[in-house]
Amino acid sequence: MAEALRVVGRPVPRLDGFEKVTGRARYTVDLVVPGMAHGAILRSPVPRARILAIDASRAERMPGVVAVLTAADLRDIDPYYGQLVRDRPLIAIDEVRYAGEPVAAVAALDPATAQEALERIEVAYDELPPVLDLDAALAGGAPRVHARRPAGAPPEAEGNICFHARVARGDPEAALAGAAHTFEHTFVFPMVYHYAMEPHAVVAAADGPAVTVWTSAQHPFLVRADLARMFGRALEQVRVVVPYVGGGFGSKSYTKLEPLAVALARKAGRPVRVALSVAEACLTTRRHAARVVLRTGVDRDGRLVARVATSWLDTGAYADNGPRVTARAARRVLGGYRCPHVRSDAYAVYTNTVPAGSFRAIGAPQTIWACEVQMDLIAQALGLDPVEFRARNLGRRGEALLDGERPLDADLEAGLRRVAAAIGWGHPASPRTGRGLAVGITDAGAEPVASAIVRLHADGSASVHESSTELGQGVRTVLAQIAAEALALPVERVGVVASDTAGTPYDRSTGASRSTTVMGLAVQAACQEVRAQLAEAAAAALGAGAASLCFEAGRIRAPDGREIAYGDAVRAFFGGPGGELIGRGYVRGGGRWAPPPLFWEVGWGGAEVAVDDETGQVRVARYASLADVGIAVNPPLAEGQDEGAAMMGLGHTLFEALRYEAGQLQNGNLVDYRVPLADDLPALETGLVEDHNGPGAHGVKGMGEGAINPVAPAVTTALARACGVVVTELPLTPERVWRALRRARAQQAVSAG
Amino acid sequence: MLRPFEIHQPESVEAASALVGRYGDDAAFYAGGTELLLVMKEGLVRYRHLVDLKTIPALGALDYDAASGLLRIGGTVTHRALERHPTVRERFPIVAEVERLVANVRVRNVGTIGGNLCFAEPHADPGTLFLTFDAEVELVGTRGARTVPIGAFFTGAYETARQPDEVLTAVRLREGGPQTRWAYMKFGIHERPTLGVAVALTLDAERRGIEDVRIAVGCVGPVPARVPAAEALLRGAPLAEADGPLERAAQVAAEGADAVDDLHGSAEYKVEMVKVFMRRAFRAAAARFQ
Amino acid sequence: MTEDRETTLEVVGRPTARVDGTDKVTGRARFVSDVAVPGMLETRILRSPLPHARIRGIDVSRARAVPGVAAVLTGADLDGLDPYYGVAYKDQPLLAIGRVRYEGEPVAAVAASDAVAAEAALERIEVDYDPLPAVTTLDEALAPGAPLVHERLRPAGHFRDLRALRPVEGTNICHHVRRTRGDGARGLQRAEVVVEDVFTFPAVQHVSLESFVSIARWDGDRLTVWSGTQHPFPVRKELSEIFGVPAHRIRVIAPLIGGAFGQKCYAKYEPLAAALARAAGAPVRVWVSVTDAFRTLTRHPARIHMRTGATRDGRLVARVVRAWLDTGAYADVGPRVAGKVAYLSIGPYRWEHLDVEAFAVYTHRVPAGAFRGYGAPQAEWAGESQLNRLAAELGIDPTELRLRNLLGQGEPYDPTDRPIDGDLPALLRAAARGVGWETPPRPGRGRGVAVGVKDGGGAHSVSASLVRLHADGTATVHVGSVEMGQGPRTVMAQITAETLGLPLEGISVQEPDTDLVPYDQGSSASRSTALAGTAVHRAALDVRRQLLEIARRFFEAPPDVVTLAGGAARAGGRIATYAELIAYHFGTPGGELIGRGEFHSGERDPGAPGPTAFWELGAAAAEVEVDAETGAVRVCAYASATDAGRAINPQLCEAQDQGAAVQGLGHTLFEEVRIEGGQVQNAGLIDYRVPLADDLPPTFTAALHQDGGGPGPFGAKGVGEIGIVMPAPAVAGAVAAATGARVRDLPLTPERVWRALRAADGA
Amino acid sequence: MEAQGASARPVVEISLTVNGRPHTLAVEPRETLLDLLRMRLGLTGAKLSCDVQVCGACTVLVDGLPVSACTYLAYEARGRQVLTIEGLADGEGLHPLQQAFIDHAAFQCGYCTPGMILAAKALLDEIPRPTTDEIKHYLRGNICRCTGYKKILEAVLAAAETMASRHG
Repeated sequence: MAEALRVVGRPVPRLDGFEKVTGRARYTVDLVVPGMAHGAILRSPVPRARILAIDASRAERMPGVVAVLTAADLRDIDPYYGQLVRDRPLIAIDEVRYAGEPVAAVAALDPATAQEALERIEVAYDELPPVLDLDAALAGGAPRVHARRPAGAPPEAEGNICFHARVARGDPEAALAGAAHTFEHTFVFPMVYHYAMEPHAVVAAADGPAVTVWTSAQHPFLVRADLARMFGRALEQVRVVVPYVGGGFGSKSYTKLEPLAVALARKAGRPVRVALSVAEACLTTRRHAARVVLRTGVDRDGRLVARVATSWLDTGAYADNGPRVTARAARRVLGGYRCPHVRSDAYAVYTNTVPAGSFRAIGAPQTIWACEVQMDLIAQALGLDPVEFRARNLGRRGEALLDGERPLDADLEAGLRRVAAAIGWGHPASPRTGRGLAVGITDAGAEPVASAIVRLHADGSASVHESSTELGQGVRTVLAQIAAEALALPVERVGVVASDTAGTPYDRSTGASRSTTVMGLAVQAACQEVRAQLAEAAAAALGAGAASLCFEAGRIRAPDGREIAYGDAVRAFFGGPGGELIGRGYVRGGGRWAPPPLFWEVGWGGAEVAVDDETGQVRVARYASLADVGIAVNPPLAEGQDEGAAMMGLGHTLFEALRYEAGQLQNGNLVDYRVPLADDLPALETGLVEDHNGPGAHGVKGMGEGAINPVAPAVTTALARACGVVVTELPLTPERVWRALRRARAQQAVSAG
Repeated sequence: MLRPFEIHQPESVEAASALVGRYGDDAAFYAGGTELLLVMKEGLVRYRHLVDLKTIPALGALDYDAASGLLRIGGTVTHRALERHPTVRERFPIVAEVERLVANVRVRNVGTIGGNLCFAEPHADPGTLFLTFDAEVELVGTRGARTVPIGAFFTGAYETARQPDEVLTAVRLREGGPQTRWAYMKFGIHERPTLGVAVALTLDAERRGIEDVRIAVGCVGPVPARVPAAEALLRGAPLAEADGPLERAAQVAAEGADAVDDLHGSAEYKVEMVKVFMRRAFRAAAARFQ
Repeated sequence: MTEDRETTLEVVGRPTARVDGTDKVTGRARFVSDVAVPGMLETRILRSPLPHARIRGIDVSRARAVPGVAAVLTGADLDGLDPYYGVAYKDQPLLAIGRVRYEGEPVAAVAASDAVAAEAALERIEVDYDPLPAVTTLDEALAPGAPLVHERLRPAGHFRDLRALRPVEGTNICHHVRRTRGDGARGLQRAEVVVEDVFTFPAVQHVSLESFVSIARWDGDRLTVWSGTQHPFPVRKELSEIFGVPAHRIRVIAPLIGGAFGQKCYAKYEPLAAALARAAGAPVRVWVSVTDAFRTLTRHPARIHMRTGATRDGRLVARVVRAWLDTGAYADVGPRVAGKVAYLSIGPYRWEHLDVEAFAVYTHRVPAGAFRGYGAPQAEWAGESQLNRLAAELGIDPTELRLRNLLGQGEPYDPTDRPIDGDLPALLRAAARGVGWETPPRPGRGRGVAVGVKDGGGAHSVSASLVRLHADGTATVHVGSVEMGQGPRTVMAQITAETLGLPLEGISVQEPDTDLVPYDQGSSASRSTALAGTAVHRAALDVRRQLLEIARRFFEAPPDVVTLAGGAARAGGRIATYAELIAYHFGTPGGELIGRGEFHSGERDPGAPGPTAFWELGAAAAEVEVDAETGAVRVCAYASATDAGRAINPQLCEAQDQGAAVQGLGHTLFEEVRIEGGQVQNAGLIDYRVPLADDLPPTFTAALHQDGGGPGPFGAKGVGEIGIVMPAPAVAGAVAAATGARVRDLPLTPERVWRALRAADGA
Repeated sequence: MEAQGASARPVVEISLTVNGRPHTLAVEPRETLLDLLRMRLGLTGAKLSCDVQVCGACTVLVDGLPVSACTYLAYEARGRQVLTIEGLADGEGLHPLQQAFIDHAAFQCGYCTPGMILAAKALLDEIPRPTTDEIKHYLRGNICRCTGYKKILEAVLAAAETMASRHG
């Protein structure tokens, strides 16, 4: 049923717009707390070593130094944290596991003193042989990154395997043996860095039983839970405030810098600000590098019959969100395709490198890239059009691809054909150019637990209290729209209060494209509770039945035409100048949310690329992106999410890779780590599929991650069509493409000779 | 994080030179600071005294002498000033063109030509271009003034012929004649270029034969350098039949390139790219005669 | 309230340590003056040197040129906003517009990078005044043909009780109230004994050690204000109306406050701070010195003409009162103070005939406004003093005289209002016992008593609260009560702990912040514990209901077998912690239960008519020694008794009462803001004397009476104001008993007492 | 000129104008303009990100020219006019670029936005009607990690149009 929507679906200007264009928007890095000292972190220069001794006495004696924190200060707390596996100490204890790991921290009256004090801390290391990549980590007799089993480690963890996920169905080995055609390919995906422009920053105060942190965190309530557990506090004693966040993309998921900042503030006895540099943020978290081996069997009709996938994800020195990323990867490598016999194993592997965690569409870009490039290779080998080959195998709407999974809620084939048309698929391309397509689905949404409070004030304006983090995705604007729609108020009369565990109620997290959908429902429910009270208040004031009232633009009308403004109704109810109506909304698991995932986030992409044969340089001339969003609550914001995701995808497709040598990160800075720039922008077209198929308010689905997935495979396959060479390792740097071209030419020469 | 230092504001080159002479290793000249401050922030170098050269008015001059065709660029002239200066744009268009592509507009607004040359960061553009002008660098120190050909100025990565107390007061370029065209090509995907190739091509009066050619290659190795052997292969060749010599010259240039493996790519790749871009730059210069 | 119930209380009624205690003894407590907002500018205010003048012009050009100055604001720069504020009349401009109406009125304000620059700029502002005749006393203001302080009045329409404002056209009277019962004049005629006095009450100042602090920051069209205000939500409303910004875009935060006592009721410097911040394009802080607080607000000085008639045997018959309250240049809550004086000057006694009229009068003096118990100290200074005199005239012990006439529990104070809800005779007896009333005083000493009554809770009251039970079974209370020392955070935590069966340590109370706590009318009129506390109690009960429902599902047990205590639910020998129940309910170890509670006056049942939510009742007795040669009065013993209904935290209730009593000794013995010719003579603590440690009477007791008769949670009522009412009449009565000298003007300075002694001797 | 501060660190007294307001301050030579703006003047619009002059988040205009305040000594601003994002709007009236960024949803997290807008202002001051390629070239020095740039280009083009039409 099509609802008559007044606010949802409109290009409402962002609520944070004025502040953000005038420089008044405050981020954690902008905060000043009275009495605040400045923190600095001493980091390990080596990838693996035993810490023999730390002498901080010279630093402690420096004028202006307030505190020096080392592992010796952690004896009365639980210093370890981590999602699932609690393996990461807030500061290295006895051993360092990657170059850049915090070893000590200083709080001083000014940043320069803190920095200088670091140089006066002497650490004696006994270097140990590190394991620096997947091969080294998986080799027999490899040193173990974690010699002792960390708390929460799953039973299958062994050696450097931190986590193992498996998805299985049918008898894939037998099916492969019986398949008409079998294919095996290996794909390699690099370590990439989020480069959220605001590096991690925390201001922590812990000079009494109460702990307050202002932090650039995506998940304030999960941070709160970790801090409470680690420092032995009750949840009510821990306050996590999240100002505007200067980009997240997963880099600020879960707990990062907060425990260190709290420990330092506790030692210092005063608030401490710890704001990382970009170079340090590079040493804090990254995306999992991956190696994916795919064996796929196809029958005579070009239908997938079996797939055996093995994915290794380099999770670095600590698990962080690696287990969840790995579980996601195990599923995503299967793509949106129907396949009767599958087995997918994914392993998170410890190495002595920067820990890897969440990054936009966790586990998906790595595996969807592998899956989709292989689909093209198979089509090519079978002489089939890649669109037709995919269409033959894509799951249909309503079809569950795996047992116990939510049936597909989108028309994958229709979207594929739409992006194909958008980039002129089937029409001749210019010389040295080629086109490619890809489709990716991800199981989005994380755990559906959220709550919201909505307050209708005595002047008829309303505030929404909820704890989604405004990372730039526009969540406050979108939730204000949902609230305005539900309350029948102009959106200008609705404000959204910034996340603060002290005043905004529980939300599990901001990630996995969940906020619009899950929190949107909580907000809508809270509005309905307000509206019911408002109806009663107005009914009493107007002397009409509550059910007969009509709500519009902040006024309530009785059947006889008499009206009352919301504010007047509120004041009449309380009989005074003030008062407010309060509504609550909860979302919890079960019910509509089963079976998982909450919804399917689907993204399609089509690319046209040109390649310079001599240099190997790839230029993406056109890119068409399409996302399945249910309904775009705010179309320009939805497009903006897609454009941003697509361009970010171009980064890991063309340039981005963290480079290690001898255990040292070589390019942890913006001079040497290249992200997409303004002049990399192709002719970019984004489309939104809106068929109200989502579980959220008005049929909305989450979005913002799906568009990153198809970029690499679409560009890679376009490149293949432009020059005949398939590159199975990212990024597609000029040199890598040039080498592939040279290899291809050499093979041609051999075969020609 | 910059460590504490003092800043000195001399009013003459002599005073500046004397200050650095006095403080020795504790002092450095400070011009644009765009490179210096970065390495100071990282703690890679530490100076307790910075001697500001921009307080010396003479160093900011940009003079063109029409009679001699000589452009004298003061050491503290910014990239942006060069990019936008009407005389430079008219008489030395290649300089403005190259400057436009240096880093980003903010760096160009602050960074100086003297600072750029003296810092001798290998992945820089102006030095490579100036090699094809046979530019000369004026140095003034406590022991007097001297002029160094730019070819002798760069001695290694971050190393030059300048003595610690010597101020680069100016770089001098001579205008090309009506028969000379320049092209500069840079390549790479990172903030700093992977490679830069400059070509100055002088044709004979009929514009049929290559009277002279000067080619410089930068970024791939520690210092930008001319490739005389390659130039020699081209010199005197008819333009219409330059493909063969160009190919050989590119090969020679590539063989002579002192390329290193780094984040920008392997030496092998860079050597190949020297060939590609020498060809392209030469053709671009030639195309400018049309 | 039965004994049984009492013994089952775990947290309520216990002298729990203050939840802000550790912070306050370690210096960690963050007061509003400790708030620093990045980029915050400092401000200085140029004040009028004249009590009444026309502003011909202001030249700020030299001030604007001072380096570091970001904004210079005058009344001429307030375009685009409604620059007047006020809770009764919108009569007070942020900065004088065209006219100044009292010495000390803000005329211009400067925001600059630091205070030095702001001061320098202030000195460079030139104001051209055209002095006008001023009315600086009640007599001048009430004289026929007196210059009018305000020609036109605009009612604020804010509160219901202030909607019916009754100014007297063409005079300086901005409001008057008359209440009658029977026939006052005839009642007096019929009385066997009539006493007549004129009492005066001085202007006194609150002297909060932390003076007014307001910080304002604009983020686009959103305004955040940190202020030491007792009324975050009414301030929000005022700002909303001044700046034309809806409520949801205004955030008012009230950190810990270093003393308020009514001074920080309603908007004070918040509008000016916000206007300066807007003009400067940067956050600003207005931090007024303690000295300039004297040029901001005082208690209403009053003159009360009172006649009381009684029978010879001590039965009160009639009282006729005419009271004039000097509300200064701006009304503030003056009309309401006049109403209180009219209502309370009769005292809690049985009368046949009453005729009471009170006037709020504008003068060209510092505005007078709210101050602890406002109206009651003035009214009852007169009423109780007159009873003491009457007792002397009749030769009846003043305690006995009162006992013969006091209203008993359940008797109506006024036929339309809530009946008296406490045992006044018991309070009076307790107070008298406290100074050894039953035995005669030592020679040279005298004793006096007084009874106090005050309608508590505010005329129309609204409070809302949210209680959030977190996933680990700890809770946060959201309520707008402001912590200015009286202890609401502790009390609200106790109410919640009691209701939810949680230890007090597991509960925190959110700082008042209009973004983070729901609506609360404000922390005044002793309303927080009883009324905001009711909202908190209901919110906690709402959580409790949800917990019981989840527990019922969890245990698959009928609801009546589930009990909640000690952070866990129990049913039939099974136990589940709240944390387990929440995890069970949400399907993950996260989530929270949110409880909602509200209180508003309109909900009260028709059986309890009238606006009074509860009666604040007290009595006190004093014993004094007077130095006949100097007139110096020494209070040797002071005993106070207060009805707390149910003391949620007895220690805090006692502390409230003691603090009020000592504060009352201030206006009794020393305090008076002296204004001569419109000029404040003694602004600042060198010349204005407040009670000091050695002023504490050697015998000093405060007794709490608890019979659970309050409307608040567990039978609580508000306390904290009534204690300030009794010192003046009790001490003055004691002075008269000791010396025979009756003083009708406060404070009882040595000179004044000396003069009275001389007059008594002469008489 | 040079003095020893209380901390025994060298300081230099400078006068500069920030957003039209004169200031005289003693600065350490090591202080960057970004430190001065953010820590001394509380102007936090300019942001620290890459700290190596690549990202442009700290862009401010000095005498009309964009510089990276993170690597520009406060000392260098002596005697100069500094414009930060806080000084761009005329009171409550937004600059056309600011309005265009709102209208075109040309930002998400907003961290690059102050620098991006000031860079765009410098561009439009220099080239009032730039082509898309000129915008791309000029803004190559300002990274946005959220939007993918497309809406930023649209906003700058739209602002150029508005400004041109205003100036007739």
